[in-house]
Amino acid sequence: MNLTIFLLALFDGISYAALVFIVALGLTLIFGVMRILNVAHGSLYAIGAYATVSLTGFFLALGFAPVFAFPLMLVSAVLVGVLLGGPIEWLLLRRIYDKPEVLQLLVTFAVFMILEDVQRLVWGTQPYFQASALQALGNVTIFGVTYTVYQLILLPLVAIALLIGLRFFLRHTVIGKLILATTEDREAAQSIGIDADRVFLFTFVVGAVLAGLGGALASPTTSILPGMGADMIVLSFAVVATAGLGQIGGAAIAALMIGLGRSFAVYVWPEVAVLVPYLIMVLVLLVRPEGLFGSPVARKI
Amino acid sequence: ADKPAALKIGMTTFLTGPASVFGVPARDAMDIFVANLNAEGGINGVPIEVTYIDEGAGAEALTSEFRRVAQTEGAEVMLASISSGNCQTLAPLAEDLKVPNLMWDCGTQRIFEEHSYDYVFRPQGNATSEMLAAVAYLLKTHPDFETIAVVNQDYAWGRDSWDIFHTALEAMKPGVKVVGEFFPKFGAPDFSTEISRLQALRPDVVLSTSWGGDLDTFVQQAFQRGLMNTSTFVLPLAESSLERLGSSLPAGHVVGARGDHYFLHPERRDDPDFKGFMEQYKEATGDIPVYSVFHASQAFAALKTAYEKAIADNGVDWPDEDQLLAALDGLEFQGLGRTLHLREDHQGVESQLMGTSAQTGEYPFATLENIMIFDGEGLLPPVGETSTDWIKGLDASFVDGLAVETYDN
Amino acid sequence: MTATNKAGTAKPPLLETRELMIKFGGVTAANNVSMQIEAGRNLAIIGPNGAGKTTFLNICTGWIKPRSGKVFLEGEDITPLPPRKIVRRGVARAFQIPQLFTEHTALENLLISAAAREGLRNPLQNLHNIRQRDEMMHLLDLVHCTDVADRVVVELSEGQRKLIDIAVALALKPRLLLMDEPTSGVASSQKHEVMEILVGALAEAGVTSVFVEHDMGIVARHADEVAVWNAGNVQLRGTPQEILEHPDVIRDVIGEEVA
Amino acid sequence: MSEISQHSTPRRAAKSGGMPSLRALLTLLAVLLLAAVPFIAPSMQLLINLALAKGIAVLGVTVLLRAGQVSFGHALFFGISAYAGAFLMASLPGADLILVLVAGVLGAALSGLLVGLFVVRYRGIFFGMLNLAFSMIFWSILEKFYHVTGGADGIRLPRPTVLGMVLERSGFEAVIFYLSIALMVLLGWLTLRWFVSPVGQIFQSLKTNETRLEYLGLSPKRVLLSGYLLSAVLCGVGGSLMAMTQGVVTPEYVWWVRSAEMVFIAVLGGAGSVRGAFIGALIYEIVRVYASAFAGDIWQMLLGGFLLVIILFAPKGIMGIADGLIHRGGKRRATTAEEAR
Amino acid sequence: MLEFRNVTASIGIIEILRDLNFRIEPAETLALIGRNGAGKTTLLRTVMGFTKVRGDILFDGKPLTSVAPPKRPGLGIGYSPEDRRLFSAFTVEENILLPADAARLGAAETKRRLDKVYDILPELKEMAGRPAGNVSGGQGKMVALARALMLGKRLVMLDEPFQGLAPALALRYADALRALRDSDRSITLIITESNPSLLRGFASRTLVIERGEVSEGSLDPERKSA
Ligand SMILES: Nc1ncnc2c1ncn2[C@@H]1O[C@H](COP(=O)(O)OP(=O)(O)OP(=O)(O)O)[C@@H](O)[C@H]1O
Ligand SMILES: Nc1ncnc2c1ncn2[C@@H]1O[C@H](COP(=O)(O)OP(=O)(O)OP(=O)(O)O)[C@@H](O)[C@H]1O
Ligand SMILES: [Mg+2]
Ligand SMILES: [Mg+2]
Repeated sequence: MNLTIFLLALFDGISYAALVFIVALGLTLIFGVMRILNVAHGSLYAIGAYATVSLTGFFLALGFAPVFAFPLMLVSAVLVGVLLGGPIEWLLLRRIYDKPEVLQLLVTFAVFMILEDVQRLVWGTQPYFQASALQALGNVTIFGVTYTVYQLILLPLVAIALLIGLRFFLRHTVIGKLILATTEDREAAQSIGIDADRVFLFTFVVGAVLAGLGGALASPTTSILPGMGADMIVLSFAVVATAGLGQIGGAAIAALMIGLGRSFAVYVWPEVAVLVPYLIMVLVLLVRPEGLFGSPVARKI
Repeated sequence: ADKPAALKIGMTTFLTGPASVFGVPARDAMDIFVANLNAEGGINGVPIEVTYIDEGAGAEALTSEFRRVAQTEGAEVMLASISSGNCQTLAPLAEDLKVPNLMWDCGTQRIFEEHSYDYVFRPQGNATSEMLAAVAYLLKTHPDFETIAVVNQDYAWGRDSWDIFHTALEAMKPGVKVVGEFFPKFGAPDFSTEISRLQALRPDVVLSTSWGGDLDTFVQQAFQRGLMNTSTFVLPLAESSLERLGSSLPAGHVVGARGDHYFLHPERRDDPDFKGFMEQYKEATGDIPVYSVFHASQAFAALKTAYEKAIADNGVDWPDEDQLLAALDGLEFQGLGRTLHLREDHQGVESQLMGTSAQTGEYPFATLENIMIFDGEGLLPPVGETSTDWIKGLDASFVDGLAVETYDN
Repeated sequence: MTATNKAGTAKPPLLETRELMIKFGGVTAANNVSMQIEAGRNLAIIGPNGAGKTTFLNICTGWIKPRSGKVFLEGEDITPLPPRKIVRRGVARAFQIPQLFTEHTALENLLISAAAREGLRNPLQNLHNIRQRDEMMHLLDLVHCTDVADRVVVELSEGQRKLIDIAVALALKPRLLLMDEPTSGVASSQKHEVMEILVGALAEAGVTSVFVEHDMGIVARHADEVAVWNAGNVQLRGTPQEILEHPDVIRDVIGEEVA
Repeated sequence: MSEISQHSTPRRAAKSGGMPSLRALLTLLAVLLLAAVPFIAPSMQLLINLALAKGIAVLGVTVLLRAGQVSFGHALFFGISAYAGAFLMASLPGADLILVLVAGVLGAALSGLLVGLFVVRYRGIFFGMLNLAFSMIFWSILEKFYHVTGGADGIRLPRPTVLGMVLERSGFEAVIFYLSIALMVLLGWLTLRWFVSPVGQIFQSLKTNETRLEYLGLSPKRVLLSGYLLSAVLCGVGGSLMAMTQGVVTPEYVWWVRSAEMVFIAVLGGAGSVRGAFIGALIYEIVRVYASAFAGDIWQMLLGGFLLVIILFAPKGIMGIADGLIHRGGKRRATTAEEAR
Repeated sequence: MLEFRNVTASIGIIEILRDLNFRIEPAETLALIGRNGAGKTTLLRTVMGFTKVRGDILFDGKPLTSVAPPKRPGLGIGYSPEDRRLFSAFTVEENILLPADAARLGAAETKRRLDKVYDILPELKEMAGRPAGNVSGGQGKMVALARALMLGKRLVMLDEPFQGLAPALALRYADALRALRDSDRSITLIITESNPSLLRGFASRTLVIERGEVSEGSLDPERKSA
């Protein structure tokens, strides 16, 4: 394996990992705080992508410059978070927090099914592709390897910014602390004056925005079509479990392992490329049963 | 038999899931054909009613529904299906239920090579004829290539089509080196890694029999990364993505259509029926039709022609089942493309259209030039022989022996 | 005073620890603890909060492993064993924070305990029909919980749970019963009554007991012997009278009423 | 969702005023009604047969739910059993139905043991995801080794003989149908008995306190493994029946969506309820088939909406609703335990 | 300051407290006693808003039922639950500070109150930096008590605050609480306790809960059966 190939594999792995991380981040956040494995995350991801493509197409047709695609990504992500994430938490999940976790999971599964059809009704079955954001940034050449700026620089930057930002937010701000406290014990949090309902709503919306953002950022490099959410959700699940419950740093590393594992597998042993996420997960959990960064929760006795 | 109030037929198609890129256009087209025919009074005065069954709803729902429509709703003929896996399930079921079944869009060559059926017919070609046409076109237009790599979807079609293509290539041009075989998972959102690898390998030819979003993504990304300037792409199903790919499919790449299916079919485009349908379809859906629409037209034509033939042959008002089956045997019919006929093993003989992409500016997407239409007869193994055995026995002279018409565009 | 069996050889103490050490971060929770617990007695453990009393029970039952030192049960080294194996050797435990099957009823908690003790023979028998049912009802009676026998544990109050937790441990018919603050959370009106019956039952069944306790009234009345814990080690050991009047104990543990 | 299954406990049952006999009567009626389907609604026979096969598999998932564990990969055992049958038929054409069933169940049990030994160390999402991982690995193997497994198209499972007789489709379908009903009754009854047995109750106590389990001298992992094996076997039986009914096995049998569907059905029927598993499967299949038949391309949405309504308004599933109806007018015990079923 | 009017509180569908009527005046210290399972904890949880309530609860004359549960601590109500309920992801000190964070008290005020809490419970200072999940049973009770004192400017509700504390410590805390009450006449205390001796001479009133109903009582053993 020469340097060029190595670099190519490395870049592929990194750009893919960045995208996966951004999507998994929202899922980890929601799971970490609310203990809900949000299957609908996949749909929010897909809708974020669809919305971006539609908005970008619309504005470009009006004659806006292609760089305009970037703010539109943010807009789509926020729209997804507020218009979909908000009501899902507010109208559905809120009613069943005292019910077993599996019911909460299934509520999101049901929402996922509904949103899958909604996507098809709104956007049809034909794939969409909208790469103006990608083209707007052009290519870079590093050690003789040409790669798109968007994938090699922008995506990782966004991922790192989100990683640092969210960690800082949760650990060092008051709201972050209140969120963590609510995570641990909803009723105890209420009894010291934390509005757990608001915390959950806020968390879910942020998580949904991140899902939408993931879709928005993915849209220039993939075609947008029915079913794209289902694949992403399984992958993000694997990242969350590998990382350890609600571990944001862990999610970054898990995403990187999966991204690099996959891209190097294509060179070394293409047959297993599809299996990489699962193999990594099984191996990691074999060694660290609580996930990469998780710690065993000892019961107080 | 007595004339029914309506001729009920059932059609399985993907209304949900990724394959709905084919399934939904086919259903839309079917609705148009049926409406047109019923407006003319139907078949011998009997209007047609179609019940659609969603293949995307999973195997249990599909088989249950297939049975319900065939048995309880009393459908006289079934049209099933798109997915090869579903064909394998439904063909024996149709045989057991004794309901005539037209396999309207499934590609696997195995069906009639491994089993024989009384009730099952395929009004179209199969993977063998489709892949051989691609090989033949490639050899005719790029006789000097030395290396090839493949990027196919990781499921039966991706695997089988490469098997056929590869075997044929080995038989007809033994020196070609396969430098890479990639089977990214079905529905993969991203092909960066495979493309990086291809950039390092620099094959002369890149084959991909992918379709739908997978093909779109692959071509778009390959285009962005400049791969399409260094390798010739052979894309046997790209006709169904032309419109969506827009300017991302540059000139000079090989495009196929699973048959002679092309909205600017050089022999058919001036035909008033053809033109009329194109307009009707455009009006109804806003799109140009893709090959599944042509396949639907062929199945519909086979059905209509068979009924008419059975009625005429037997001088009855309405044929019974045996009369219908007899009419289907060796039937000749014409959908939107060229005339087809059914062989004695019930396999259809369908011409294959291949072309090279060109960006003419006439449409906001690539159209085809240097079009060749291969006659289907030469692309299928003789009745009773399996594709694999037959293709292994072919040699370089095969390509020259094919009947083919060539058109500039 | 070592019990001697017929052959005259010295019988090892029921439970013995040798130089147990454990630290959590900067906190030394067990500091060279060497203890011998003879069969047939009720030993009370008292001491300030955070002295390491619960930790001692945790180590003795294999829940946490000491950094150094060993635990012996009748001379057998049980330090490396997981709790379940120690339990099967006749050691049962009731907890400071009750450990119950919260979605089962109180009675079912006991029946499960009995079934675990008996081994699981007939896989198709109904749990409620096992032979030990009456015995379990009796145990519930012992801890004054007959009236909540059919209540699901999540619905019970803290005090009720503590009592049932003790009954569940008793259902295992242990030789050695370790209890962590058995009466904390039990209403004072019931405390003595419950302890009275419990201690009586233990004596009758020949069960050795060790209980951590903060209520000196209970200690004075029900313990044969008292060990005082401080900063991770046994500071004093003696009869209740000796200990409860000891000035250090009064200062550190019992306190003097200022009023 | 307290799974204490008081209703199946004779002593308590007696308390609730003769309800179990009504319950038993209704169950009997339902079984008889099912048995009559080939005569009164022959067009439903296949559908119901598929639902029954799935119901038996769902029962496996139900077992785990009782211990508070959700597996997103139990389709693995469903698929392994189906493929075991298909391979058996391929290597031994004309094998007997019983043999196919036994081979399938053995395959499921064996793989259940192997996977189980590994996954019982985990709980919650880790447990669920590891099961998913194993099922996806098996799925990939099915797709990759397509020369052996037939890839995405799967392999056919020709009709086995029945006690040496070669049957036509209709005869064979009748045999499979009544076999499915018999297995449903037998396995359902066994599972019910197991739930109320000491072993089953200990298994269910995993859900609430493993520390106490350990301090009763039991190994939580061993306890979980026993239930895991049972659930794998149940999924295996379901898979075998499904494969023989369909006549073909495809990798879709182990696809994660199918695992999710099983959990979905289990909760729909009433999480943890044995009868609920079957009722859920029946209703699920019927709703799905008719939604896809009559609402064309929005059947998923309808199904999702249906599930939402059930969870939000009847979180105890269809069995919860049924119980509510049975109990109406009957005596109520004033505890939430009753509610929680 | 706190008044119950015909209050019936239920959990799920079960009524735990029935038709309670009583009132507590400012600066009163109320001892709540009763057998296990009598409903003491439930009564406190009812004030915090964790049960379903029929009837009126008035706080300073205003209906408390219309205040959402998480808003209640902001009225100056501190609550120390029986089962501690510490946040193990935080240190001991962070646990004590969380209520102030939630109420957005501001740095100066937070500091002032924290100092006051440490005055009352000096043992906590040494443990301030330790993870709250690791402290012993009794230490946990201390942290919970401290947490309740952070916000409890008007009403402090302590559910068995001395449970599991060594007697020496419990005595000292009883003194400290007494001092707190004497120093600030606007604070009302409600304490449930199973050890009456600790409250004797300190509680100004005693309520006995029995089978979900309250009646006036006394901490003296002779008169308890009232
Ligand atoms: N979640 C619940 N569901 C149903 N009943 C409950 C629930 N929680 C408590 N109860 C019942 O309410 C009654 C009062 O309980 P509570 O915890 O208030 O008692 P308590 O007086 O605090 O007792 P203790 O001194 O033991 O703590 C008890 O009979 C208990 O069984
Ligand atoms: N898992 C742990 N991690 C860190 N520190 C611990 C752990 N368990 C106990 N400790 C510390 O060890 C010391 C002894 O704790 P232990 O629970 O044994 O005290 P105790 O004597 O039972 O006190 P109490 O009477 O309050 O229950 C305490 O300071 C406690 O904080
Ligand atoms: Mg302790
Ligand atoms: Mg209480």
